[in-house]
This record gives sequence, C-alpha cells and structure tokens, in this order.
Amino acid sequence: MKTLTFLSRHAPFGTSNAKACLDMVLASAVFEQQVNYIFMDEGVWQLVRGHEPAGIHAKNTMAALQALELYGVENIFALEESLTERNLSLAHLQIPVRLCTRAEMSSLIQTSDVVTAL
Amino acid sequence: MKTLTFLSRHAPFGTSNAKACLDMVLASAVFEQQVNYIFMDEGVWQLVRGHEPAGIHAKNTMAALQALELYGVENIFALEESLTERNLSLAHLQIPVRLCTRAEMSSLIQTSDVVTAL
Amino acid sequence: MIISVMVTGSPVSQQSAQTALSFCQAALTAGHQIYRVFFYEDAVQLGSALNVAPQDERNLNAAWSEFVKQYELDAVICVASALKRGILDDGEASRYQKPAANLAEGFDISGLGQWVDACLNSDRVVSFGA
Amino acid sequence: MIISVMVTGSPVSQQSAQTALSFCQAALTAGHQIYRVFFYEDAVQLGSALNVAPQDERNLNAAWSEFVKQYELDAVICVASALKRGILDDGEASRYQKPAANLAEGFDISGLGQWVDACLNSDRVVSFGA
Amino acid sequence: MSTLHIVSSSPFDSNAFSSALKTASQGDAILLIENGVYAAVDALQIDNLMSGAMPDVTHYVLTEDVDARALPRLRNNIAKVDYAGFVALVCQHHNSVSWN
Amino acid sequence: MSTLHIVSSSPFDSNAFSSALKTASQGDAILLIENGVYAAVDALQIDNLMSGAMPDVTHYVLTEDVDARALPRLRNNIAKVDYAGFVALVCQHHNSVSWN
Repeated sequence: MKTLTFLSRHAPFGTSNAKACLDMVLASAVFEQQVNYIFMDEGVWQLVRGHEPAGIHAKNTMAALQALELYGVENIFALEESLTERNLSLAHLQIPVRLCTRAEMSSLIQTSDVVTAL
Repeated sequence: MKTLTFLSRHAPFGTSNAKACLDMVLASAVFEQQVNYIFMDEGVWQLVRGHEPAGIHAKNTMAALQALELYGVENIFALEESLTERNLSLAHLQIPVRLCTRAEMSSLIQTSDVVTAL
Repeated sequence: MIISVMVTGSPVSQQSAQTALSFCQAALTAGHQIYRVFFYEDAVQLGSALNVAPQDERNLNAAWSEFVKQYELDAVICVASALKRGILDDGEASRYQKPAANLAEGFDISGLGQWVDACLNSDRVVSFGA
Repeated sequence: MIISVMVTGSPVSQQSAQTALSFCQAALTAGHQIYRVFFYEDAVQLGSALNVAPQDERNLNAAWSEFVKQYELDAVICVASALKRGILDDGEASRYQKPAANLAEGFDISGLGQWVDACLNSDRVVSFGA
Repeated sequence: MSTLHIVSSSPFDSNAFSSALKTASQGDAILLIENGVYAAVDALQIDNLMSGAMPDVTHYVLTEDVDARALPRLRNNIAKVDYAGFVALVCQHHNSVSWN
Repeated sequence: MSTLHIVSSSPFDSNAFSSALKTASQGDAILLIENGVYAAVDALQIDNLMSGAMPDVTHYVLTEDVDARALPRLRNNIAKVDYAGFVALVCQHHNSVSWN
C-alpha cells in the first residue's frame, strides 16, 4: 500500500482544479491506498458550508466531499493558517476536517509516496 | 477614429497571454486606430533584452515588438512602478518605451474607448 | 446600447464562458443589442461540436450554440486560436487536409479584424476570462 | 528508475506540456524508464489530430505524438477530461453518435485509474502544469 | 468618463484586485465576479490592500458568485448586483477593464 | 526522505512560490521552472518572501527557462540546472510537489 497525498489549493467554481483534485482522490480511494486529502491556500473555500452554485450553473460538489468517508478517505485536513488568513474557523465548514499546522503538513508530504497539488 | 488601449500584464512564454495581446495590438494597428500599448505588472518582463527562447522551443517575439513602430503603434508605455518592483530599469529593456506613472496610466484608460487587459 | 463581448477562458476549466453567457442573456433581456461575440484563445473550444458533457452537468458548448442560433447572433471564433487548438470548419479542414471538421452550428471562423471591427462599432465592450 | 508523468496544462496557452516533453526526453536520455504519461484536464488537447500550428511555431501535438510512437510509450488521455473537451477516439465517437473522431496516433483514452496505477508502479512521479 | 473595473481572480492568489484597486480613478467602480468575489470578504489581508485605495470608488459584487461560494461575511460598503445589474454597470460607465 | 518542490508560477502574481517556501522542510529542494524562475531575481519582494524561509533548503533554477527570459540578475545561492539536472533532482528526492 502506498501513501498518496493530495493538496487542494484552489477555490471552487472559478476553475476546475478543485473538482479535478476531488476526482483524483476518489479514483485513488477505489485502489484502497492510504490517502491524505489536504485543503490549503484558496482550497479551504471548498469546505465552507452553504454553497448555492445553481445561479452560475455549476455543480455542488459538497455531497461528494461528504461521501468521502464512505469511500474510505478518512484523512481529511485543512491547513490552519489558510483558514485564519481568510477569517474562517471550523464553524464555517460543512464537513468535518482535522486542522493541521504547516509543520504537520510538511511531515505528511515527506512521508508520502506521491504528492499531487491541484 | 477610436482609442484602443491594451494592458499587457503577463510574462512571456509561461502563458500565451503576452502573444495574444501583441496579436490584438497588431490587428488594431491595421485598422489605423489610435492604439496605446501599456506593459505593466508581469508584462514588463516581455521588454527585457536578450530573450533566448530556443531552449524551450518558443518563438522570440522581440522582433515583432520592435516592428510595432512600422505598423504605426507609437504609444508604447511601461508602468514605472512595475519596473521598480522587479528591480528593472530602462537600461534592461530592448525596445524604447515611455515610462508612465500609475496616474498617467489611469488617465490613458479613462480617455480610451476600449481597454483590453491580457 | 450596442454591446460586444470577448471570451478568452477555457470553457471547461474556467468559469468565464459561463459568466459571459449569463451576461449576454441579461443584456438582451434589458433590451440591448449584441453586435458580436468573439471567442479568442482557449475560448475557441466552445466551438467544438464533439464535446460530451457529463449527464449531471451543463453542456456549455451546446448552451452557447443554441443561444447564438436562437438570437441569430454574430458569433466569431478566432481563426488563429482555432487552428492551433484543432477547431476547424469544413473549409479549414479541407485546406489543411485534415480528416474531419468539428465546428458547431452557429459559429463562424474568422480573423482578429472581426474583433477590432466590433470595438469600432459598439457602444460598450466587455471581456471575460484570461 | 521508473518514472511517470502527469500533464494538466493547456498545450497552447501554457508552457507545461512543452516542459513535460523536454523532461521526458531527458529522462530517457539518462537511462530511466517512463512507465506512463497521463494527460489530464486541459492537457488532453494534446491528443487532438486536427490542430494546425503556425509555420514558424513548433507543433507540440505532433511532437508529443511522434515522441510516444518512437519510444512506444504508454500515453493515456483521461476519458472524463477528453469527453468534456471534445477529444474522441473512434469508440467514443460512435458511442456518443458524434460525426467524427479526432484522437491522434500514439494516444489511448482511458480512466483516472490508469494514473493511480502509474503512481503505484513508479519510483518517481512528476506533474506539469495546472 | 468613468471606468468599470471587473475583477475575476481571488486577491489571495493573484495581483488582479490589487492592480485594479491601484488603477481605479475617482468615480470609477470595481465589480467583483467569479473568484474575484473573495476580495469582498472581511479579512485582514483585504483590509491591507484596501488601506491605500482611492476613495470615491464604489465596490460591487456579483450576487450569483457570492451565493455559489457562500461567502461568510462581506466587508462594509459593498453593493450586491445580479447579472441585470452587471449589464447596467457596463452601460453606466464609459468603458471597462477586465482584470484576471 | 526529502521532497523536491517544483514551482512554475511567478511570485509576483501567484502564491505558489510563497506556499512552497513555507512548506519545504530541512533537506528539501526548490526548483524554479517556467514563470517560476522570476522567483530567482534579485528584488526586494523576493527578499521579503525569503526572509522567513527555512534554512538548509537548496534552490535551483532551470537554465533553459532563465535563458528564454533573460533574467537580468539572480539572487545569491541559486544553482542552475538543465533538463538532465531536473531529472537528476527528481531521482535524488523521495517525491515531488508541483506548485502552480
């Protein structure tokens, strides 16, 4: 079993990066690998509760994020300083994530076999 | 005659924005309009002398920039603070440009009929 | 007013082509006239007739194609951008001896001059995407 | 070493597909093995056989197609990304009743699982573009 | 003669908003759309950008993009407009600049 | 176990370099490619980013991208590598992260 770590660094909707990262995480889960899914930088906006993208004809991916646990993706992190910079706290988030410090994230990266930033 | 102003805000080679802006300027010149071509933000890197893009299989667009005057594009500006932020001066630049302040640029924008930022 | 619109962003990986469509629809609703829509750079992919959208997502290419047909808009795909990205009408496909054309209905392939012409003949001009 | 490469950037409007090709060529020159190249998101446009490059510019699609054929590399175009962008092989064109296919020689269309498989079977993995 | 500055990239990872802010003249307007709406949030980094901003420049945000992203709290003095308002803003100003 | 951080966007308009710099651990390396090479220039804004950087992280820049852009002057302690050197760096490190 390998450890695959995904860094989701981009906001939802404006570009397809967030969705592209999620699809990769789901594909990795099918292979039953050890997956770390880390939201950082603009990526933390993906977690904010209450998205209503119907007005921009976009798909709400929150259900897919909430279903990650069913797929065996349990290591979901948000970089604490990225939340703080954006005046966000855990109370704003729709899905349960573990907060991590920059040092903890660096350590997760170093102990991974493959790291994908999208 | 209309005044068409182009803001070239992106570095060369990494993306196609710089070339896309240049092509628009050349097309506008054919229509014999009043054209302002302003290099600002990362766009000022396009002007630096000595580009050698053969190693990345890209085309050197400096000749096209130098030929702008022949096409009647004479109002070529570089935003002074963008050069300063990048530790660049007129001595680094391959083509003659007029330096402009932020206020002068704002004024050029306000008196234009169409402004295109690329 | 007479309005022209330029779109430059990739229709799949950027939001700009979606924003531009909503803007154009709102402009017509408000009684304005659209002189031309010009697709430049990655936005020329909106002209592909071969794309297939996932069942639960909007097919933006089809939505644009239907919109320009319904209102008989002048929708121009930049030829230089299109050739580089493999968007061809029958004429270009035959000129370059390519096995197929893929331009969707409602769009024309033409030069950058069409955009300059739009700038000269419109009261307002708006760009979407990078 | 066994290396796999993912490319995500638009081949025309971003440099990443060019960088990735030079990297792969250097990897082979250094004696490494390329297990797979995976094209995702806007990079799937590299698989278009319809593109026409300006005479004074490199045709990056053709360069990639020739490279993967010459070294018999496994070059996979992500099917989900490709369908959205109108890149089709004969099978997909017929399945979705599209008038033409446009996939260039040397590429295969397949799923994201091919990339995960590459991650599991390679010593090193590098991504280009976003 | 005034200009509508349309910003579509987030101020947290692009200089588009900062550049628009420094370029806008008195009487101009700034409209935040797409990921540009993150420039409407109430956060220190945005305050810092705003501190040197020209007064008498009205800031707008596109409702559809705010709703899609569920922005928790907007900074003061931002007006919401829908697509019809977007069109009206384009018509009210002499020209527009799209900052990406 | 060390990581190669590959940065391909300019620090003047993207947070990629800044984020890589803050994430890199001791013994990691940062390789600047494409528009990322602008993070190698000798300018105040880059100095400011570097001031909080982890020591013992080696910085490299891809020669072909530097030559293409004719960077006037590089900051100190940056090593140049060509594509062969890029491949070698990938092999020398346990994994890589591409920051765009």
